[in-house]
Amino acid sequence: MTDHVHAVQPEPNMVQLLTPEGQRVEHPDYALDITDDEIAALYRDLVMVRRIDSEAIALQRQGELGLWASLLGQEAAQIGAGRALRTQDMAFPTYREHGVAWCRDVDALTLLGLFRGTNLGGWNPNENNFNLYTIVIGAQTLHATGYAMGIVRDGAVGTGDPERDTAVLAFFGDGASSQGDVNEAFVWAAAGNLPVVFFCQNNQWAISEPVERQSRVPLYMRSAGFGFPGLRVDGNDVLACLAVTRKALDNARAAQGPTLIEAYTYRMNPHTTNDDPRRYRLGSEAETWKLRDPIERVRAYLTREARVGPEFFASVDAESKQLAERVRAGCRALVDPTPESLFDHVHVELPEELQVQRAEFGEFVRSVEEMSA
Amino acid sequence: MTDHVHAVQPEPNMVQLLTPEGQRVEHPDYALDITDDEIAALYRDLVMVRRIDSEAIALQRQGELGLWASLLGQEAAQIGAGRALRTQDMAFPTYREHGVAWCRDVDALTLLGLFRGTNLGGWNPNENNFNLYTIVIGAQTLHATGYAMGIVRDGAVGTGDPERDTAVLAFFGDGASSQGDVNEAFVWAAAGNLPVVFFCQNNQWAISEPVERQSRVPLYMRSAGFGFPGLRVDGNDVLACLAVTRKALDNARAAQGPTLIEAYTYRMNPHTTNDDPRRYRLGSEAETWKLRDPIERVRAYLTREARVGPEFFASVDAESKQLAERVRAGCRALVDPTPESLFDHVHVELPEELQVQRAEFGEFVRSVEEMSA
Amino acid sequence: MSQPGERPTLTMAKALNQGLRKAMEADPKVLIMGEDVGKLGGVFRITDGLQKDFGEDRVIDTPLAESGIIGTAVGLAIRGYRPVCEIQFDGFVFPGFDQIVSQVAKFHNRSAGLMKMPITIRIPFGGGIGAVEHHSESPETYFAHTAGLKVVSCSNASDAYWMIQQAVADDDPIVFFEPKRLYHAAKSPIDGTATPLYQARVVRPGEHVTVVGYGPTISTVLEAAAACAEDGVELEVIDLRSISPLDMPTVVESVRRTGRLIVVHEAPNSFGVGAEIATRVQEQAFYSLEAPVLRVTGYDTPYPPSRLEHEWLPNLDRVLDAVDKIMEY
Amino acid sequence: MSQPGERPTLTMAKALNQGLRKAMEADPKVLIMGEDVGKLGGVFRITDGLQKDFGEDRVIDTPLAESGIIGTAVGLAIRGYRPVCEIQFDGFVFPGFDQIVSQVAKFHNRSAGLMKMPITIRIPFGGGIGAVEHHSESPETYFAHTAGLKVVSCSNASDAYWMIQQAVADDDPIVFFEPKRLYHAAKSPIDGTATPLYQARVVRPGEHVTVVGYGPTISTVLEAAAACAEDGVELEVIDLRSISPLDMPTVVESVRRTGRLIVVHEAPNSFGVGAEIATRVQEQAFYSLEAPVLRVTGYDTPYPPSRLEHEWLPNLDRVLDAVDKIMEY
Ligand SMILES: Cc1ncc(C[n+]2csc(CCOP(=O)(O)OP(=O)(O)O)c2C)c(N)n1
Ligand SMILES: Cc1ncc(C[n+]2csc(CCOP(=O)(O)OP(=O)(O)O)c2C)c(N)n1
Ligand SMILES: [Mg+2]
Ligand SMILES: [Mg+2]
Repeated sequence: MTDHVHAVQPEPNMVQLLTPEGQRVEHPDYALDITDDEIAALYRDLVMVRRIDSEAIALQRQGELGLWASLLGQEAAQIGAGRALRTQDMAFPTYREHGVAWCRDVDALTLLGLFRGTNLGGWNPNENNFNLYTIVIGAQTLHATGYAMGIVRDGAVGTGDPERDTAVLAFFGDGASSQGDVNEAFVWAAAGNLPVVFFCQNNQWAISEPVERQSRVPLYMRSAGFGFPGLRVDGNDVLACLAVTRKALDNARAAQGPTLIEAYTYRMNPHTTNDDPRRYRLGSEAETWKLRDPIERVRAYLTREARVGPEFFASVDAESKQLAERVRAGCRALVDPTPESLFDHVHVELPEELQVQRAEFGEFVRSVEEMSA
Repeated sequence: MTDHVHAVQPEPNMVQLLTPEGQRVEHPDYALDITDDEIAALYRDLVMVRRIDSEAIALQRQGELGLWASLLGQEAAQIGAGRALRTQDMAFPTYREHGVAWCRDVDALTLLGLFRGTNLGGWNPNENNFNLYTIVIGAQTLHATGYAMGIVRDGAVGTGDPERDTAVLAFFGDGASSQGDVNEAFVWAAAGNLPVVFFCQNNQWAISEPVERQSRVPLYMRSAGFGFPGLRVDGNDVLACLAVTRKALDNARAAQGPTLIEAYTYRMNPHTTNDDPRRYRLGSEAETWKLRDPIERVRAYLTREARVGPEFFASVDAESKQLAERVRAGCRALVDPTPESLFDHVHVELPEELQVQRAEFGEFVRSVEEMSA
Repeated sequence: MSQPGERPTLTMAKALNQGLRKAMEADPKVLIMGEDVGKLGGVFRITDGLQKDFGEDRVIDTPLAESGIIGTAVGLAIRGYRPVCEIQFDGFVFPGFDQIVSQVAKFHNRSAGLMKMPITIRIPFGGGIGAVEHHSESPETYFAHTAGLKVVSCSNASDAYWMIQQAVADDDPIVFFEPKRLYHAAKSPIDGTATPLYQARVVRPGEHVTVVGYGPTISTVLEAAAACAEDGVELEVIDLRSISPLDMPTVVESVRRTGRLIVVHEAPNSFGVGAEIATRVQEQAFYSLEAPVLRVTGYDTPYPPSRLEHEWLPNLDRVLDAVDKIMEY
Repeated sequence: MSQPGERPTLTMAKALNQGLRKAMEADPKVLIMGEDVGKLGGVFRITDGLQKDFGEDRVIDTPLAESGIIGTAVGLAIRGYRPVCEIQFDGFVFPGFDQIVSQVAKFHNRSAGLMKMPITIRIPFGGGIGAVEHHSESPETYFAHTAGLKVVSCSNASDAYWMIQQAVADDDPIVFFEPKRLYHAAKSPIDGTATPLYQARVVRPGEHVTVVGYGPTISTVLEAAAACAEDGVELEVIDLRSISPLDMPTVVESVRRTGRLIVVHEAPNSFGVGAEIATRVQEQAFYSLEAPVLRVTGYDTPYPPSRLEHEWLPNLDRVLDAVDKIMEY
């Protein structure tokens, strides 16, 4: 068992706008102009994505999903970042950004195919401006950077037209910060002054490895040496995450170049449903982080400061239950792909030799079916 | 033709101990305790490696070498760094560190095989603690870092024993700073607090691309975000290069961890003998840099300040001419490998199937020889 | 041969674990490095307990970057170490590909034999475990086509135990493919002695068709052999064990008797291991072949979503189908 | 067919340059990106003048990192662009290998066909130019074995001109191998029309032995054919042009007539392109083969120092030797 204890005390310069106790605090650089109704909407987001998450875990336990990567504890980081996006902006997730998917109106059921094994993602990245989940650690940060190069070439940056100017939000984890690809993305983004915001959810762990295995200094410091600003935000504070991401995306759209945001948060669950964290971390760590729960503080604020009544919370709960039911039923209803589909979309145009392979395969499948019929 | 002009003004915080005019200046952090005799020895080094270089270029023109990567303009960076090494230290060069090879007592003729095409390097990295030249940009920085991991595991760091404590010096270029491998090396070095010094010769160009294509901030700044110090040194000042590298290596040996040194210099010649820099840079740039020649300033110092007489310079010249002759003759005498050697050292133990391939090849070679005999 | 009862029985995972332990005990220069190999013991627990017993200096939880893992292993080898690198899943070896093909594979040659690269790169590979994308690939051909590398794969616990020790002790760089879906399958006995590492093994004799496989496909092929035997068709099953170098004498000797050859692997069909074996066999036993060499392999598509993987993989039905086809010649 | 005299004649380098220019003119979404492709026009001058005429936004001097080049190309493709990436030399594609095999090759499939990846990756390849290590590799098999990629190679200026345009216009990702030692060889005429990209071409008819090659080996094979013809042996020479997919009908039709097949490539022998062609031919034309398929290829060693490269490469003598051998059956 680990004898390692995380320095969970927030950095003194970590941006926070809502304390774990639910109190609004001001930050000189990140004023957030937000109504209580909007905060209530964020609360709803947080609850809904946590519900999707817990439902997916349950579905995995029941054998309906092969795997699930839980976002528990990281809801605020994802909703804050996701709600900072404008329609035309593009997001590049890892495999854990179910909360960002929610903000992009990507239906939870769309996400499940990958984890159920009925497809490999299978959505159109350009439909909701939400890229496919990317499992190869770090690879998507370069895609995001290239997309930002395209934005520049389209003249969709720095025009001052809020409908036109476009930015990219690239997600990655603390572990990913060690990958060559992520650092190359920093090189490109800086050299090209590209409209891309790198959003690192430092959830303290890369499977079993604590962030100290990757870096001995806070990750937000990484970008300065590449020539663009970095900052650390309380990743469990949805308001702070919204504020800093909004500002960074604004800067990007205004042709001010990239920003690195380190959202300091915690992976409350195992890495995935396959993982057993008892082998490498103390349960007490999660206990400490529970006190910083991203939802509780918003609820506390809404109750105490905004005087939101129990009906609101009840209605959100009810809605989340409905969602859960829909996810549950919808997951079970996801159709298995047909054997013939194996050869679909290998290429835009299937070469002759693969047409032959497909035909032979089809014949074989039919012959086996006949045999067993 | 480029309209781009380099900001060749040294950074205000660039370490310099000998001005282009040959005047010693002090630096608060980098005192250098050095005798005039030692400076004269450095002068000899500089002249000798420049001579090797110009001889190799001539040999390439005469068709004796397939290629040469000239170090012209970078002699001070390489001799300063190379002379900071202790015997037990290990150096990991790119393909341009002929000056470092000199300091490691690797004979110039040993280097030529690779460029003549008689071998692929073919020396033992552990014989002179000088790794094989590495052409794949950046790859050697990881080798250096791994070697430093080995030093730590051997307990050869931080013991205080000057014969035992060991450090690694990893060379790379400004262009290489963009490669994933180099940044991963920084990650490893920092996370492991490894005894490795990264020595970046920023010669302003990666073939045709100015350093601004790679980074919009000075390269020495890169390391801070990984958690270790970086500094810029006048790469044309052999005393400064010696002083900063010595200190960085001392720190490394004393278990103080890695340092990044950016030696600010200039590639006076084409990238290699294959290159035509007129396509991408102004000749005037080199003219400016000529005023900062790494050898002239040492000569000026020795003449004016150390009162070294013309006999010394004449003797160095004579020695360099002898060396040149030896290189010239030695290069031509380098034996071509025999066809049979194709299968040597593919593996430590040649598998049977390759023994068969070798035998068939041998038979074929003999049959062709007989035919043409 | 000793009685099975006398021999210890292990899962393949445990056999690898014990083999690695032996290798570490045998040579203090042996290091294990990779993502999550330390405290966690690897996502498949292959290195379970080793960090505890050998310390963090010898069982190293590295930063998350495969090029870094291989590249630093090269440096460690230059310093005299003998690194065993774990790649967490097959699909994640590619960020380290450059260091493997341009450095690990070539270093000994570039140094004119003056420097050895005794690096073992362990890769859990193959499909059938219901995983998400990039977790079921079979990239062995990339390495087999790379001069300077040796490529081996174990198909059972006993080989796993012995081969990993042989690989670590070998002075050449070796890519070691472990069929992950067999890691935690039934225990099986560990032989008392090792077979030479680069030698194939006839795991079932037969006279009608030679079937060659390695790693995860051997169990399927043996199933097929049992089924065929009921119909009077005797398959001779050869476990290659080494993919590069190839033990062609064993394969050719068999084909000379049977006149028929089927090669089975999970990697995509085209430009795969099957092609190399087919080509060498038709070169070396041209007049013995009574039918073309057939291949039963993954299709030339990306590895499919897991709900389709059993259709895609060389399963029992597909092997039997190939036997039917080849017997028709 | 128009008279040779009427057709423009170009070096392969210039043909590629003009083909790329046409492609850029045809579609404003076409971008060129790579190391030194802009101001310098590439180390081989293939993109000479293009940045000047199309601007720095369309001809991009990238930072020095191949994974970055390919990875950002993927992002540009998602944004609707059509990137043409130059890898400076064959041996430097490997840092970008992960992005190629796990992203470029699979993206269309992973998106269920909803996203195209019209990326062309140009790689100067092959040896014979007296270069230092890593500058003479033939890595085509790695890509041919990767489902989702198409792999082509031109052997002459006319194909270079047309094929590069076809590749850029193709909606699938294509790895485009250019035989660098022919870049600045003698000029040759440019055909008035293009051959379909994935179609092989019989470049010399013959009745005795079919010899298949691609890219740099075609000229050697044609030399061999001329030499053999003097001895009365007629080689039928096929330029594959496309390595994946393979135009097997053209090859098999030829082998059915000749009964003999030799495959020639510079890449190492084992697990190479020759193996795949041999295997398919013996599958598809088993009873037509009068001799085993033979291979004339690079040896299974790292690419040698340049003083030995002509021994290592499939040179004229080696092809002739194989013809002698195959005629003995
Ligand atoms: C290139 C690559 N190597 C290894 C893996 C296996 N792997 C999956 S997730 C993971 C840890 C990622 O940690 P982090 O970046 O912090 O993201 P988190 O999972 O914590 O969100 C690893 C090693 C992978 N997916 N890709
Ligand atoms: C991985 C890789 N990509 C491309 C090249 C081709 N190449 C050789 S040298 C060079 C430029 C290197 O620039 P820099 O790092 O500044 O070193 P310098 O040559 O200036 O010393 C390039 C692109 C290579 N050798 N390796
Ligand atoms: Mg993490
Ligand atoms: Mg440079």
